[in-house]
Amino acid sequence: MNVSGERTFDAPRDAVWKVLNDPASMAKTMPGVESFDVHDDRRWTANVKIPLGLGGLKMKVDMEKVEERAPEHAALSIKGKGVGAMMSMQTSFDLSDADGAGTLMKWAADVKIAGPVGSMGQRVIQPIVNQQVSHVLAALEREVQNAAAG
Amino acid sequence: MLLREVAYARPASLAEALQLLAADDGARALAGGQTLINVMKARAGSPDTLVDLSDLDDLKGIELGSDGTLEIGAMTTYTEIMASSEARARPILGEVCAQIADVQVRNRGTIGGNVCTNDPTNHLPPLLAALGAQFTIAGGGGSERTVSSDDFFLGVYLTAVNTGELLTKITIPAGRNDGFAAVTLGVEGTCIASAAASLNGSVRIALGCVDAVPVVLTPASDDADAVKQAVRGASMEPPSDVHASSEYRRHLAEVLAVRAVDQARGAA
Amino acid sequence: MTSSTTITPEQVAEAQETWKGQNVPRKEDRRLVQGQGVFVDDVKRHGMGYLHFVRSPYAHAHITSIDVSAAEAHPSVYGTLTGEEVAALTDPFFQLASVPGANVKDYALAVGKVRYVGEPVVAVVAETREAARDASELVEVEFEPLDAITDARHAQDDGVPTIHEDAGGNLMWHGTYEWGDLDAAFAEADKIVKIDELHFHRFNSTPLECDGALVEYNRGMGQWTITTNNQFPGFAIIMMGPAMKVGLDKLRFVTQDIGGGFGNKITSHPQLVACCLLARKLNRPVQWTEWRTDFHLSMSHGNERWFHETEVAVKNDGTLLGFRTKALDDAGAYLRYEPLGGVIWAQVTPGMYKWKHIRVDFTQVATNKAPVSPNRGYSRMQHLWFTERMIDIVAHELDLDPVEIRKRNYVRVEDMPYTTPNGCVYDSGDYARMLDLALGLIDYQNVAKRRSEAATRGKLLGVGIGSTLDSGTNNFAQSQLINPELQFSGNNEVATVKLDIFGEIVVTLGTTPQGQGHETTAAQVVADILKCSVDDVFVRAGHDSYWNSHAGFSGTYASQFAVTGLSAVKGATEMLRDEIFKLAGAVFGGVPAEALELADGGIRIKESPEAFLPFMACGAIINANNAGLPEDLGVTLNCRYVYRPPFEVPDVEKKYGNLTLTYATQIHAAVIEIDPETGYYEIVDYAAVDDCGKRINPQIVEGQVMGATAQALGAATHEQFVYDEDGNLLTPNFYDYHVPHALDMPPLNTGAIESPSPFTPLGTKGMGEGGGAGIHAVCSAVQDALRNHGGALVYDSCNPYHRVWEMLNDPSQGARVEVTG
Amino acid sequence: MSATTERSITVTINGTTYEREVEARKLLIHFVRDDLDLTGSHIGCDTGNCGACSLIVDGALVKSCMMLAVQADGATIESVEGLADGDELNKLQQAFRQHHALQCGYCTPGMLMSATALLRANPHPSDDEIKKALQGNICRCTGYWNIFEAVKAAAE
Repeated sequence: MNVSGERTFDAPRDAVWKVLNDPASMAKTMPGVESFDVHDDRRWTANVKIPLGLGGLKMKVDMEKVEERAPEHAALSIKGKGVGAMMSMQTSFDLSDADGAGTLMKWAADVKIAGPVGSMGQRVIQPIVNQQVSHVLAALEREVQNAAAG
Repeated sequence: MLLREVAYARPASLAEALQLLAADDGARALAGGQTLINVMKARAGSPDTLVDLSDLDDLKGIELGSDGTLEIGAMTTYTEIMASSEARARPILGEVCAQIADVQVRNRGTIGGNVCTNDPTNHLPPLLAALGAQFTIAGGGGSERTVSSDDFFLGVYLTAVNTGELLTKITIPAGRNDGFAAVTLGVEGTCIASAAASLNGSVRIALGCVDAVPVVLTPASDDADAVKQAVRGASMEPPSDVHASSEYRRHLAEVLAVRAVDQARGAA
Repeated sequence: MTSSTTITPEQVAEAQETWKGQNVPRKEDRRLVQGQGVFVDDVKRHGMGYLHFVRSPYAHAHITSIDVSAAEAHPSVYGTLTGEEVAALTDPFFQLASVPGANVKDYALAVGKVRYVGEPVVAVVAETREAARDASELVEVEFEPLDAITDARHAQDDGVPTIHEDAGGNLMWHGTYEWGDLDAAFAEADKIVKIDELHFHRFNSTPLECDGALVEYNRGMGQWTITTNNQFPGFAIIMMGPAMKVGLDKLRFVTQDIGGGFGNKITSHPQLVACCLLARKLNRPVQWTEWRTDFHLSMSHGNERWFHETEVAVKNDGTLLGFRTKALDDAGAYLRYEPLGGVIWAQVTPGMYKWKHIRVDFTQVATNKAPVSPNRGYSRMQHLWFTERMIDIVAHELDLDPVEIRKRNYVRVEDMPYTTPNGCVYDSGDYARMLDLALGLIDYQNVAKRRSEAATRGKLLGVGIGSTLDSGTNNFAQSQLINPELQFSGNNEVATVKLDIFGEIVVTLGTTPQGQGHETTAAQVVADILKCSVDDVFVRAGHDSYWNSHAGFSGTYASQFAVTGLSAVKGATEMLRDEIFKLAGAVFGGVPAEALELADGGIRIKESPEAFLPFMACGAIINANNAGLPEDLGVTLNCRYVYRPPFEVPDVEKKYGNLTLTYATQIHAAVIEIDPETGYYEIVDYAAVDDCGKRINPQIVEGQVMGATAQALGAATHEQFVYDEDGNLLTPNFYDYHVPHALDMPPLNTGAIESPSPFTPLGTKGMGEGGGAGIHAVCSAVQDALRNHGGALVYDSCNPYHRVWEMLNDPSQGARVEVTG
Repeated sequence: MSATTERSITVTINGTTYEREVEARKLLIHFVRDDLDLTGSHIGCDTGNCGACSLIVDGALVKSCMMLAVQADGATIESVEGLADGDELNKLQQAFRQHHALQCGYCTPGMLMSATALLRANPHPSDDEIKKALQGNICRCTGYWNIFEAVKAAAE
């Protein structure tokens, strides 16, 4: 499943870049993070519990930064493994100066879900993915604002 | 089949149920179980504890107020709604409940479970959204709050009912001019797209299967062009699956919205 | 109420003095309506362990490591089995294919690599079902995912991943079939209709009971008892024995009631081997229940097939001269029964039509999807759908009447028996008469009026015809057309009929019925021969290979029981009858057989009926009171008969020869109404006319017709195994794989004629697989309804609402067709 | 009251009362088939679609794969094994046999329970009511037509 979009942040590009490249800041954007380990500047692991109303889905999520061109492009490879699901996601962020002020972020993600959760059907999974993505983006915006303010 | 290990409790009172739910954030309410148990069979979701609400008589039953307002307990089954003379005050309720799944599921499935699940293919979220229903949620310490349908549905399997809370009843204002239309997988099967309409005073339409929550529209008139315009204006991106492309769902939403409105008008 | 039956006049006129031909209520039903059937999952053994498979979440991946230690440490776990162990203990399954498919290595569990989502990787056995599944979640498997191939059309592209490295690519089998003179036919044609691509979709019959087994190992004897619902034990053991390196008698197969098969329960041998290995390893009975999602993910999908670059040579008057096409078949990840699908279709090469010049270039490839295996109408359904599509597309393009073009080209009653261009012999039938009967049942003469009436309601009405042949009783020599090295030919089935010590008539079959009523129809045949009541005949339920009443091809599959099974029953019962005559002759003191007759559950002297020897006495004399009988009497009252149909090995070079013994016929006609706003459609009228020769039990035959029709309507409208590009199955359960429910059923009219087969002992023909006609009829009806609304030509065998809507909105979504000449 | 992963339950099935210790996670159908050896009711899917496990629990037709055994504590249950009077098939069972309303017989127990519930509530159902009452039971063999006929015949 491919999802993509654009978002303009009312913050300079460096501020956005900093958030995107700071595991601790990124962790705050992810839904249901319960714990978090940074292995090195490219790899980190989170234990998340994605809040589904019928019982949260626990996953161990490994993230690896696979591409980086500061302060304009980053790509992450994310692999999640839970007992109900396997998730893999390739995602990329491209930053540029927005018309006027602020930073334009173009993002794209290719999400793959397998296992029993995958069998629940696209009618359920697509809206869930879309919704989680919008949560992440909203949280990202908050983090960027905090970073810019801080 | 074959669920993960789970603890089970069957409280005798609402207060006890709320306590159990508050005590463990892995606890989930078990209403009719016609979705939750399936999800647990797939092990796609695994609550730690199930709090079975079946002994909570406070959550059952249908009351018709003198002003025509219906109060339906969250644990009322579809079969009970279909059979209820009170519920006939809003005939669309029984008509739509009769289209849900099959006899067996209707005998156990509840109105509260249907809306709290909020699976995009469920019938009642769009219907109750169109009818302008209010949802009463009980929390710890005897607290109670009421939210509108616009605030109730938050996502797939997610509603305003938080951990440690329970939906207790659904309040539906008086009215008769309602419609519901769906294209389903087989006759009366799972909804591929659905629309509900209510023309009681204003025009209120809710579309199902096109987003994580019912998409509510309030066109200025019930004229077909205005309805279609409103659907188009909603700029939805419905999910694609094996039964329908995003484009087809968007198209069906338009057609079904008009049909639901037509039915509502005819129901006068 | 919603179904009615039309019976032809001669059938009513025929005197009903026999059990055969009557609607005898089924013997099986008494236990089944009381919940007393014994299905595989009902069987329990002391100390048995429950098996759960850890399945691949990936369509294509290397297995880099497997760690079962946590699962083994689970307190309820008895043990596990991995692919590595399987590879050490067994040989790969024997492959039917010639090279390159012959090089595929297929084991009971994935070895080194997984090739489809749902493939069993590890088996875990535990004390309870729940614990087995819990522990399976503790198995750690590391995968290194690979790109997946899910579209057969790209399986041979440059640079695509190879699914089976041993096969050197994704091509599994290729063969060219050509008969007649194509160049001459195309030169003679007035018109050539070219169809770019047609697609027959992937689905199966989804029997309500999934697969399963209870396997016990007798260590002292080195022998397994496999209580299962596999429907073709004869095939399973020749796959399993060599792989497990044991003699076939070490694999005892037992079945009783089977909850539907439809061909889908033929290829469970890999899972059965896993059960056998674990029963031996753990020294306890091992029970395996396949759940619905497991079944959808991993078991027996029907063959998906494309037809490319089709060209039809036709005269202006609609006379069909010939066709050529390139068929591309998607076998899925392993060849479990394949590539037999590459030849089975040739049983019905010209469909029901007299075209003489045919070329089919057949290619089968592997993909990262569940393995295919036989499904009701196996491989012929795809080809017959294709022939019906060609007919309707030609009719549309040349503006010919779909009824007339069929009648002009049907093989005629006076042509029977008819030899097809590839040497098959159609035994009997009257297709044109059946078509008239079907059209009568849907009130075809008033279609124009109904079409306008529907239009006033905003509906598009369409009428469609589907004609099929249900070829039955395989000549297994056809396997030599796909691999000349194979040593299979002919066919056989066994029945044993005996008189027990107290005169009970006991019938033992080699078949594995799944609802076809074998106990009843076998009793009908026996009762007629022994002049007794069906109630006097006890037919054992199911199959047990230790009964010694089976042969190499025993089983229930491929429309053959009414021929192979009942002919064996007839043969064995006639032997028993002759022995009873011989015994009675001796007991009565040398009375010749001509002077004796069977009556009232015994045998008597015609002229002095008081000289009567009841069967009970016969049984007692032979079994328990036999002193003084003549030494050379030669009577055991336990008669085993092997029926062997008359077959020759075809000419392998020319791919010419008779591939099946009988050809039952079905003509279906459908009337549909489409809601053009949504593409939603309903079948408003439906007729299914069947001819399977002599019917032993017309009600059972009609039941098969109805059931096959329902399956076809499901397949035509909703049922499909759809994969995303990563190889995830999007319809893994009945939630998204919508099979017909009660409210989906249209009104049905059935009709029947009887054209007895001249080639079978009872005039019967195998039947039950003619449901494909329903798919053809719905496709044909959709195309008819769209005729004046964009004129899209139906391209796919499955037409859910969204596809109909897409074709209405954009006719180019239909088949791309060009007419030249 | 606290939540437990196991509890003792009492159910009465076809007139016989059973008391058993069960895991909370056990589905009612597994309890009936595996623990009580009443194997007449079947399992044909894992999503509550097929109805092969249909039972009448306290007078209401339910799918016993969508209910936990612990939820049936104290319930009175009817299953296919209780339909016949000894060896005497009831009217509905006879009608199924007479009208060839079953082939493999796997869906039949659930189908009979659904038809039983229908005829009890509505002794003279219309054709449409029969279809609607059987919507929750999948049959892959018969195409349902003969089942409709059998239910109709039993109602007459």
